[in-house]
Amino acid sequence: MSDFMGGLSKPPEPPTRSEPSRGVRGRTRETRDGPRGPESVTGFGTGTQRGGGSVAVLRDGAKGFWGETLQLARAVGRTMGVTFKNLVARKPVTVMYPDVRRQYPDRFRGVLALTYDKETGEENCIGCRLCEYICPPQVIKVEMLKAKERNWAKHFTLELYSCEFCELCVQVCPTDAIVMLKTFELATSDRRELLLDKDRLHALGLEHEHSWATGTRLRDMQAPPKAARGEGHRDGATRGEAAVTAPAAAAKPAGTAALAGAGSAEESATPAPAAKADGPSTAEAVKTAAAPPAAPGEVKTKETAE
Amino acid sequence: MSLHGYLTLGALVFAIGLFGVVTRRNAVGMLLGIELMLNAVNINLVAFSRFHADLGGIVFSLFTIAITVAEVALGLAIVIVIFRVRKTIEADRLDLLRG
Amino acid sequence: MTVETVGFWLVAAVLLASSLAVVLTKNLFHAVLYLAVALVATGVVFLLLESPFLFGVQLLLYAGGVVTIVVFAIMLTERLVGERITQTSRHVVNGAIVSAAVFVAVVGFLLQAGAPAPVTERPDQLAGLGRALVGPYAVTLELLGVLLVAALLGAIYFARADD
Amino acid sequence: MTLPPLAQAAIAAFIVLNAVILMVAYVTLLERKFAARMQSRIGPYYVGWPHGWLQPIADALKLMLKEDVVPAAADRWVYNLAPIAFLVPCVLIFATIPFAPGLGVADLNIGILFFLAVSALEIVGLFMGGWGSNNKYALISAMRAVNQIISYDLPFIFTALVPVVLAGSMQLSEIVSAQTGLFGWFVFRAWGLGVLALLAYLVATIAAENRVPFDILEAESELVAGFRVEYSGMKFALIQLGEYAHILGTSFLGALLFLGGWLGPGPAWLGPIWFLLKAIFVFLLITWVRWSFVRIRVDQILAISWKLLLPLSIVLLMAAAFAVAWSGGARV
Repeated sequence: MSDFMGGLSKPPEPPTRSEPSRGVRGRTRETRDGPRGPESVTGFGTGTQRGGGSVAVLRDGAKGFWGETLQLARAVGRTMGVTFKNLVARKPVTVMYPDVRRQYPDRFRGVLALTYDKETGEENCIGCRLCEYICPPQVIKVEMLKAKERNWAKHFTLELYSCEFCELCVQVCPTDAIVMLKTFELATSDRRELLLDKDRLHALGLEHEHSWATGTRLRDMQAPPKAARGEGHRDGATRGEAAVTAPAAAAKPAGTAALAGAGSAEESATPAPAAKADGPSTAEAVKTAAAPPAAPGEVKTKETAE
Repeated sequence: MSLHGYLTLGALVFAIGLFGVVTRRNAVGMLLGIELMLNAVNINLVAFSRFHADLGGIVFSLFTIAITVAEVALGLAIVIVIFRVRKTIEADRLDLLRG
Repeated sequence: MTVETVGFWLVAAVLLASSLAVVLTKNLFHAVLYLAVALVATGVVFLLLESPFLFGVQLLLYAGGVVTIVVFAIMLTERLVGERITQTSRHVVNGAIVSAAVFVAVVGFLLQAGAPAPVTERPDQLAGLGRALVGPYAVTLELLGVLLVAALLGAIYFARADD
Repeated sequence: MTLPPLAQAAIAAFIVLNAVILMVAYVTLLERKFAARMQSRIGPYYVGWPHGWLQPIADALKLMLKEDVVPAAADRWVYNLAPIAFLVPCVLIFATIPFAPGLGVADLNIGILFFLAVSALEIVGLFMGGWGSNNKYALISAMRAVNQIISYDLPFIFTALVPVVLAGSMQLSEIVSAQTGLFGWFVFRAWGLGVLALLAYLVATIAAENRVPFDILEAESELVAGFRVEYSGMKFALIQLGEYAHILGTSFLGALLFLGGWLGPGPAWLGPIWFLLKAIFVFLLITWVRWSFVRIRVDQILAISWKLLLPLSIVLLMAAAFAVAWSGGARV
């Protein structure tokens, strides 16, 4: 009953202690041995046929002691051939990091930063708190400073040590104020240095190259066809506090409002399309909310059908 | 060093091993004592072999060592079985045959 | 004082101290470690007795083998982590009396016997051992093989998982 | 002026010890470079130009300067002694290796038995460390180590005895001198027995040294670092040193037993260099295996030992003995 090399080709047996009793185990063994036929005589079964749910890791066809030994030898040769090829034939791909820097991809999602307006030199952030609402790990805290022309962020803190770099804050930002940078170098020996305030975020933005993504670009990319906008807008504006607290957002292109609505819709868990998405990511939910107007109707018919 | 020195050393180690076997409560501890005793015997055998220029003593201690290893393997297997059944290897508590 | 004499006293001291520690120490694991020291010291005694081959065998089988198996058994039978394994002794006085009596008896015999004259000629030990094992002791060697197989089977039988 | 033999031996031992430690340090660099190239990397580069040749020195310095942490619940004596108990046998195995005719600490007539016996003692230091740390991972690691050593010592010993049978001597220098002549190395001799024996020796070596794919006892993903998980600073360095010394020692032994030791073309003084090259070849073979495979399961490791390697090595040993007996003491 022993499998050669502990049955390289099968998962480990379940612990014997869980077997109900000796008698039952004996019987099951017999029935298992039954259909195996002459192989069990050798004592070196392949193990692929044993039990119901065994998975053949190695390919079938290795029969008996010599078959498995041959297969093992072949596998060993192949494995070592791969590494040998690497050793002699391939050049190292190492980039000597601190001296030479790798070209980061355009959509690299690195450290977050706040931006200034390029023309006027003003801060872009209007303190709308959309990023604070959408942030899954809730690391952003914003306080709004009301003013005449436009609003400002009084405080803006970002706890980078808990950030999961999901880019959602960038996606919802109506003024493209928060962006991601093509850098990850923020290593520090003090956790408090990762609590980024407004000044530091702005400084970072000046210091490093920005990544491709901004709120406008991302939303343009995901924008629904034109006809869908009205529906999405109304849906978002009537429901959810985000739309209420973001008048600036409502003034922006309609896609923004739809996004804000989607965020709140998910929170309130109403039978809106967004709530149906059981959340692999919030971005997914956002997309669903901004879907063509046919979507809500579909859901409704579905519900009535049920 | 004379033969007597080695023999006395062997006797001392043997006595210490005996003390261990008699006084230990733990089955493994007893086995350790037995090991010491067998070692003492080996010292004696090799000493005799050396001082009589006869290889028989060395051959015998070779056999002793081999047998000891077998004995230890078997003894510890028994200890493990006892532990499985009785959940203890204290010799005093193994009184199943006391009636 | 020759090198051999100095070596003997040193090794004897180490051997006796570690043997005593084996039987007296409370911690079972420490006892095994002391046993390892005692076994290596015994090996050195073999070296002093000009049997380097036996020294090798002693290290290989005893210190490498027996100690390992014992440690394995301890690990299997004791709850180790977070707990000190202690073992107590019983009848310490009686045991001391018995072993002292045995020692005195043995030494009594020794005192009566005269010391043999040390031999000077030394045959080639390795070749001699090889010839002895397949010559006069061939049957014993075969019997030993049978015994080892039996012991192996017994150990497997005892220690198998009960299914 | 001639020194007394004891002093001579002491000086030789001192030289060999330092050479071993230096070699071990640079063997780690070699392995890191080799492994890096296998994975399309560069390996150590910055410390010392060119190609980071000062890296081992830097590592040693770093380990020496590091804080030495002792766990509060550790069994202090056992914990502190374990690295020494581990290191001593690993370095002691070099005592019996002759690096050229007459160049070595002691060319014992039981050389190989001494080697095997002393390297078997390594396990004592290992489970001392595992037990003394009072740590679950270390303890499990020590148990696995004991398991594995029991399984793999036997095939290791049996395969190492094949050249002994072929050469008819346990003295390492005699074994080498039995391999003279064209294709005289034991790998090429005895109708393929030698190759099989070398392969079995390599597998048993890898397993006995707990290297990948047999490294269940330090399996990083399950046991963090195995029995040395609680060690830091100098003690950790000693354990590492011992481990690599052991690997190097078995590489030297393999080169000596199967690849003809210092034999090779050229004048006699090239001997030690040939020997070193062969040993490094064996070491690189082991390293190659290490960086090619994944860890295998405990039961598979035990099965490979008991069901394949042990029977194979016993059959090899018996076949070698038959071959020698058949030829009536002539060269096989």
